[in-house]
Amino acid sequence: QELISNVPRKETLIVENPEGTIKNAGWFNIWAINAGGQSTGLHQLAMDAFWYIDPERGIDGVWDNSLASDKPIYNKDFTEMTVKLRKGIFWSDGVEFTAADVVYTVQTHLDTKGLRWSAPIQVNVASISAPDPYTVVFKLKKPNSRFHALFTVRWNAMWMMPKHVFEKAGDPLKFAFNPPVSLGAYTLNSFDPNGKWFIWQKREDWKRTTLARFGEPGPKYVAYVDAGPPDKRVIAQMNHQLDIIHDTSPEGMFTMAKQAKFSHGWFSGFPYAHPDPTLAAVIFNTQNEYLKNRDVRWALALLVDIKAVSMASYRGAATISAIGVPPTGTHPEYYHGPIEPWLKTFEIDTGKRKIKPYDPSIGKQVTDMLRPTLGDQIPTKPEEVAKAFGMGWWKPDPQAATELLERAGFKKVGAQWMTPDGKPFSVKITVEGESRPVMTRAGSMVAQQWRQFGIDSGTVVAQGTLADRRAAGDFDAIISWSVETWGGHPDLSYFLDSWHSQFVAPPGQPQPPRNWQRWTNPELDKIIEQVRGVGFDDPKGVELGRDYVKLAVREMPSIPLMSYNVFTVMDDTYWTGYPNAATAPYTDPVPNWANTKYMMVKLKPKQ
Amino acid sequence: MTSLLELRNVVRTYAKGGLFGRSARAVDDVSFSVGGSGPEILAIIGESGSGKTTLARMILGTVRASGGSIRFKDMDLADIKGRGQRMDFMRQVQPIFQNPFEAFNPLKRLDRYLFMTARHFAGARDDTAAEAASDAALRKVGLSLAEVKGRFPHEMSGGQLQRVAIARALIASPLLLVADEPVSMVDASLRTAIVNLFRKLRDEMGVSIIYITHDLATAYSISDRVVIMRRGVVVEAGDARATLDNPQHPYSIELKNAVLSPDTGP
Amino acid sequence: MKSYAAYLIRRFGQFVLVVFIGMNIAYIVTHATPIDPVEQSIAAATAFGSTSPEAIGLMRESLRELYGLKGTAWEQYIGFWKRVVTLDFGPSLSAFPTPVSSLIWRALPWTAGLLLVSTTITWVLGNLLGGLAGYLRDNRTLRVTGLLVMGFHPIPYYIVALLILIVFGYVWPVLPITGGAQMNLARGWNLDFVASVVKHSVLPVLSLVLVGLGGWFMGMRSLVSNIVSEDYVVYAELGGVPQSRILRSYVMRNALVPQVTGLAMSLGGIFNGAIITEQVFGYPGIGALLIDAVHAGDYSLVLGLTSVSIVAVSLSVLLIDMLYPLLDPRVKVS
Amino acid sequence: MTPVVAVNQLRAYYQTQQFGVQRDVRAVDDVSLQVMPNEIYGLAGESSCGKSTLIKTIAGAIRPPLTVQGGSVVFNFAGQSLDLYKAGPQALQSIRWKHLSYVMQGSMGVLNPVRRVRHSFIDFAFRHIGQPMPAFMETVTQHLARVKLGPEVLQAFPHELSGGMRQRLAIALATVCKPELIIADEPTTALDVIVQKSVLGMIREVQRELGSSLIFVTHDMAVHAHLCDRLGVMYAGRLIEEGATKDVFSRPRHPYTTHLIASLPRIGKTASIKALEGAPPNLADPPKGCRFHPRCPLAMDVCRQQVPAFAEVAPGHRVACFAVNPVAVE
Amino acid sequence: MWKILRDLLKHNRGFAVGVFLLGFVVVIGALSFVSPYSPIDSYVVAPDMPPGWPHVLGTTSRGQDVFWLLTFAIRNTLAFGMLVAVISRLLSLTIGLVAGYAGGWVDRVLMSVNDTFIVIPLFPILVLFYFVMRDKMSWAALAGVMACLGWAYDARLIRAVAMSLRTREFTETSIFSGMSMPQILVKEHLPYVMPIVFSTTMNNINWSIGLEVTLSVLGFTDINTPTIGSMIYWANQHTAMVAGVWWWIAFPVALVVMTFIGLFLLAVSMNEFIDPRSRLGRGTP
Ligand SMILES: Nc1ncnc2c1ncn2[C@@H]1O[C@H](COP(=O)(O)OP(=O)(O)OP(=O)(O)O)[C@@H](O)[C@H]1O
Ligand SMILES: Nc1ncnc2c1ncn2[C@@H]1O[C@H](COP(=O)(O)OP(=O)(O)OP(=O)(O)O)[C@@H](O)[C@H]1O
Ligand SMILES: [Mg+2]
Ligand SMILES: [Mg+2]
Repeated sequence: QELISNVPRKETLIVENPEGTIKNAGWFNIWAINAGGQSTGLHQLAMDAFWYIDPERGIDGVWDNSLASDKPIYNKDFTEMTVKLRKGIFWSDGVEFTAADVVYTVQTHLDTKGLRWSAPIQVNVASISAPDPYTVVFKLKKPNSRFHALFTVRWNAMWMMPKHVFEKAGDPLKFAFNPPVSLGAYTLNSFDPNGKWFIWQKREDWKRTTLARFGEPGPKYVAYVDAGPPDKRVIAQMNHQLDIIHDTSPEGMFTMAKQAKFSHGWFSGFPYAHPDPTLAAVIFNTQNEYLKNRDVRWALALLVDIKAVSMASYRGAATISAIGVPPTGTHPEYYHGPIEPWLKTFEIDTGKRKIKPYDPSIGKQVTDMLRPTLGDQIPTKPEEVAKAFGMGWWKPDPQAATELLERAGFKKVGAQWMTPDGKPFSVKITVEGESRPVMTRAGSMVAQQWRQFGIDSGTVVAQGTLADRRAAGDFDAIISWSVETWGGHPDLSYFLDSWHSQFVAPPGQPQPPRNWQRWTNPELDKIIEQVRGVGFDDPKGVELGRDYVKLAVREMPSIPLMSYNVFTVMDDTYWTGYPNAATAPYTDPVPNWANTKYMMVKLKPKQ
Repeated sequence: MTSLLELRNVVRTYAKGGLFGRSARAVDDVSFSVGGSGPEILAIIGESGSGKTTLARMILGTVRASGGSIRFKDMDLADIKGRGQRMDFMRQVQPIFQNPFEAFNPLKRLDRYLFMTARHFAGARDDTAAEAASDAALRKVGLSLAEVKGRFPHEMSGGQLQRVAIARALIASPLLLVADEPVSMVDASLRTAIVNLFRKLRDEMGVSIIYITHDLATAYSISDRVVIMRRGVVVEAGDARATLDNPQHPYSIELKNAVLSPDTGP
Repeated sequence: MKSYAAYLIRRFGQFVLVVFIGMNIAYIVTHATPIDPVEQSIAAATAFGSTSPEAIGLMRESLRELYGLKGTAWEQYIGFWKRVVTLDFGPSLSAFPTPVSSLIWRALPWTAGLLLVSTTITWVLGNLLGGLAGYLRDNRTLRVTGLLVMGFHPIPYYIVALLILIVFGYVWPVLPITGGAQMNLARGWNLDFVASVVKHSVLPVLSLVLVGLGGWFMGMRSLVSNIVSEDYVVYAELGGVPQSRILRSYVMRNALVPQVTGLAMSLGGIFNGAIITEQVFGYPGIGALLIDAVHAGDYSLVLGLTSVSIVAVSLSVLLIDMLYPLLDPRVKVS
Repeated sequence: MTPVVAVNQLRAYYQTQQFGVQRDVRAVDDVSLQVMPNEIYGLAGESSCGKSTLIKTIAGAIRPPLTVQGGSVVFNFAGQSLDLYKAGPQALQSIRWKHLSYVMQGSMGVLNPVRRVRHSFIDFAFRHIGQPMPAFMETVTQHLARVKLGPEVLQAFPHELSGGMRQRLAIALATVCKPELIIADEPTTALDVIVQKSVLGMIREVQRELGSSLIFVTHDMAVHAHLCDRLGVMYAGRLIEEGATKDVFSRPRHPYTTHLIASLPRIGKTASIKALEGAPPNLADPPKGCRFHPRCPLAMDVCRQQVPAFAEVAPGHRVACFAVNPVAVE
Repeated sequence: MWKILRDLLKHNRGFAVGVFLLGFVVVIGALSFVSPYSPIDSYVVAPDMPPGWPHVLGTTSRGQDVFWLLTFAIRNTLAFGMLVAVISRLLSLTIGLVAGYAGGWVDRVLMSVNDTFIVIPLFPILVLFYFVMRDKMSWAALAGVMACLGWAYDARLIRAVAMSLRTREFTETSIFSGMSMPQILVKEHLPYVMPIVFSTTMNNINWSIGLEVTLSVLGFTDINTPTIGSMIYWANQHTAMVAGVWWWIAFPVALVVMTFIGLFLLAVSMNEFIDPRSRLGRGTP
């Protein structure tokens, strides 16, 4: 019996939806917050936005003008943004997409509270107008050189609403949008009312969508399914019932690499995983009495043996980073490489002496450690090592850590470090548990290293409550990512803007996302304010970004560990042409990204 | 001298369920007294379900009377409050139950009950005292501690058990024994022994006994007075010999006629 | 008959009381959680995006209003009961504005079907085997069966489920290992769909039965070994009543009385869902809904699920109490 | 004439083993007796002398810890003889209820509590009567009428019936197949005198009507006097006297029987009756010689050493006492 | 007491096997006190080694020695099960016996509470407790919560027995022997409910271990404390089943099964000891 009824397996791509079961499956109104699923194919296959920035190289460069025919056009002081629209793009019900849809979308968000993008639109937009059917003009309330980011897909962005559908629907908050009218190359075929699967079908008129510029999408059908617990995902793919596993454990990946000859990851060999443009880090709560002190933070950083963390979390398949930028996409070219000379000379004063903590060879050391068991799979060329495993990191230096802690007034009594006021020094690391297994493992290892040094440490599993606790600052340290970037584009404002001290909440109050370290620094504020004044593509932005990196190194508000590596596993049995690091880095394979749509045109059925 | 025990218009109703509280009278307006002129044996005779057990339980204070009063030594049983008073009452009034197999916990050794009674009611302070008291009481019923100690109820026959039960009650040296069909599970020779025992208890130890039975013959032989019940009501009462020799009420007559005599052949 | 009516009224009063207390406990506990559904929504909505902190403040404000979390605790409590008496649990917070009740009704048939079938099979089989094993103590086959049943019982359910999945899904892939029915099959009372549902339920049911059997088995066996020494059983044996009849009508029939109560309770427990089964076999149902609701801080949904469960269990206990006099003629209603 | 049942030198002990320590309770020790067709044989004796045990052994109701140590029980049903402890379970199964039925002591609890009385009759008797169901039910109903029970009791649950009714039901159940031998263990003890009288009358009537034999156990001598043709008296696991009921009552020979008869209470008798001194022996460790000797007013030296033979001292009258018949068991 | 144990050991095969199994498990648990490794540290040995020497039961993918980890895990799990069982037994015994003996309004009040607990769905409440208590949800706290949720059904069973015991004549005998209510409940009625207590204890331990594993698998327990559940949790995190690291799961599971069977055999043979009627049945051919 076929896996899917009435749909030939050969014409179908089966993809894991990491959201699992969608409890409200019949809800496709993506503009209402959290009402239904998103990675069900809805935002990958049915939605479209002005622009896409690819976390990898892109099919035709990193920047893609999707619904817009050109890049955003700002006026001089960044208070007005004009967008030119592509012509000949149609909704799946045959209505043409025009500026009216854009105006409707933005106006609805302006008029309605509680839609997903209502708040940012209301904060920024004074008015919107369409001088002609293919042009829209946004008037902003205040200067914003990054306003287009709202419409630029990194993982998602503000999607366009079909005016002709929503107009008639009444309250946009209560409208299910079922079946969805699609602007992408696929349209909904069927879905499970219990939210286990969604099947999309290639539009007859796929040529009238933005994707047609790159050719015809390969799969006639795309199914997004709930793939179950990790073991089961592996089994499902070994049975060729799941073409793309969103993420599996490192061990699952290794098993697949060993046993399933049709399965492969982003790298063809070790470390397999795709590094997301997301920086996993030990984020300190800098409002914590003891962690306020930079010396203490640095001491804790110098106790971390990144090799052990890499082994514990990813079994060595991690791409490490010493600085506050993920080592992925184009970032090594813009940041890691250029900054390394500075890192090599960077010194910290322990109070007794000055040390140079950076060790440029750590990436290589990781490969040396892995080579005895993994042999040829492990690259030897320095560029390849850097790309896959990262460059240098901070050398563990317990002696320096001791000196730093002592300078901060801490004392070691017996085997236990005491705070200046005589209490045992305790730093617990909050982790997310099963939802982020790899991060949980990294946290356990860091905690173990601190514990072995005499600090009362351990992990606190906050599965389900992590969002609350992270926002409320209810932690000493937390494994998370307050640094996320475009990946393909060097601009850092994606996360950096929200690190401005104006947004830091007082202790106990919920903190807006990103600056979970609650770190304030006048120098940082100055950098951020400068970034706001320069254009998106202005090379000055990169300069300022490097300033931020150096500042963050000196201050160590969070200990950067590595990129968030995702073990996306792809099965070649039915389809070929998946993106990969070596020959086809055209996009990120991780299938919950909206960018997955680019994969569709590259996928070809296997004969 | 006032009576040891005095029942006046005692009623006990049991709810038969139902929305409007229909109830049945298990004991209906019963009055009599015990021990008005020194220790005596009062026999209560009646068919099954005539309320004898209910009456006994009321006298023992384990079931409350729905109406009327029961006074023991001028104290209304309804006024007994607290463990102290209750213990004091129990020391003076002890029960002997119908079914010897049921009278002891089958999972426990028999001597436990003897020792507990000795400790609580006979002032035994240590094991030796308790054993001595138990042995003395057992000997009164023709047993000895050696035979009982360490044995479980199922290792004994009904007659043995019943004698143990009586011995246990005797340890407390009560003034009043309430014996609910104590010999119905016991063989003839033992029956005689127990009945003789009752007589002895009355005559030598000054114990009054309420003797509930179907057995008119033993009632005749030992009791001083008799109460005949039927469906909760006393149908006839009076001096034992006189009443049983010459019953007046039709039911009493029927009862007497039903008694099998060993002298009439098949 | 009158006494039975009085009993019913009293019993029903108790049912109402129990449900009331139970739902209050559930209300208090759900509302004591530190999870804030608004923060959860914001976190989910901004997890991969970049939203300016100012905008977040605005978002928080409007969500609070939208979810109706504005009133005092007392007002919210009163509001809860007002809705409950109209059998409405309000909109789900994590799937706003879909009503909690429609989420529950969508998942319930699956869980209920799966658990009804597996509980029934487990109960029947467990009692049968347990009864036989208790009655025929020296039978070899039964001893071995008992050992097997008892051996499976303590293995953590997750492991059993996963083993079954590996065996029948990978090593010897004969049965579907995921979902409630074949994907994309039209739902309805047609042979294809029903067959597919049955086929998909085999492994989940098997796992539930394997693990659950031991409990009933043990219970029944010990009940039976007590009953065999009752007078009426001994007497029937002396009376030459055939063994099969004794086993059926004397031993099992008497032992069933308490087992039926157990069955009622476990049937009521259906509304708790089978969380791990659903997780391992990707079976749609209440359990996954519950876990998801808890993670999302959706206390409307959690409360809805908990309330349904409380009512269901109380109701089945009530029912069994009402039917008990039929089952055991000795039971007096008063 | 062949006896319906012949018990020969039967020995049955309760063997208890508690963690390795074994104890034998010799509840039936060397008992021989015979019951003739159409005869009511009464078994008397004080409590715990082993009456029930003997009855169980005859009925084949052996369960641990009770074990049969020796002797035989031979039935003669419809010209066929069957040795209870040599026959296989199959053979036993086939005689039960058809030829041999048993009323247990405490027979109030013998009916399945969760099923209607009707079913018990079907389970026990339907096979043997060999009639189609409606006719069978008719037979049962008629039989119930003999014990003065209406057909409605068939539809009742046991707990809905009074003690007397249940006792009568038990008797009806035991007699419905018209067995040659009915064994009844204290079937009237729990009843009040009025009911007891009617039940006894009924038992007698039914027995006469069916022509069955009956072994009837009770410690109530008055009941024996009313019912039995022949009487056996047991003491401490042994039969000590046996004879026609009238003979035993009018001329008891064994000192124990003598005492028993003399001590029976009677209405109109007020004089204090002397009870037997001493206690019944412990059957786990019975006295040597004659088991009655510690309490016997006539005890002699030989009584302490040797066991008296159970021998005929007059036609149909057997006694085991040296004072009556100085022969010992070799 | 010792003599009884010795006799039970000598004469009751089930008891002996049960004692042996449990003894084995307890010894394994006791070995945790001499473990060369800390159970919360990872990467102390080479990962993924199959059973052999020197790592008898192999090593985990986290670089822990399975044997030594298991010693801690079984110790904590056993302690957990016992704690739940003991607390919940105390609750159910007290409430069941008192309600059954006292009757009247005491009974009604207690049983209303009891019914409520029976009817409250366990799992949602447990999960919610986890969220309320968050990192204060140590295994001891979890045990407390589970004990509070696990007594009600058994209390009902016990009450039913206690109610019938109340009407037995021997209860009356006890009263008239001067025993107080606690004495009667403990000395007279308790032995009757002991078989129930024993069998439910076994069920309860099994139930709590099972639930602990379930919660662990879902990540709702303190995964830093090594228990059988958290071992399976971590194994699961490392897809040990499909990665072929079977020893990480098989040995903990085997130990749970042994514990369970040991408890079962003990419960059965203790039953026989408590009930002298069935004891008498022993030893006859
Ligand atoms: N707890 C009770 N609840 C309801 N009715 C009861 C209760 N106890 C006794 N009765 C009823 O009260 C009546 C008298 O019963 P009681 O036990 O006192 O009779 P009895 O004379 O002792 O009978 P027996 O000779 O059988 O012992 C009976 O009809 C009985 O059904
Ligand atoms: N299950 C048993 N285990 C050990 N001893 C027993 C058992 N049953 C009975 N006995 C003992 O066997 C002896 C005979 O008991 P049996 O029941 O035959 O007496 P009985 O004559 O029927 O007495 P009753 O008139 O009281 O019924 C008694 O001493 C008794 O203690
Ligand atoms: Mg009575
Ligand atoms: Mg007997």
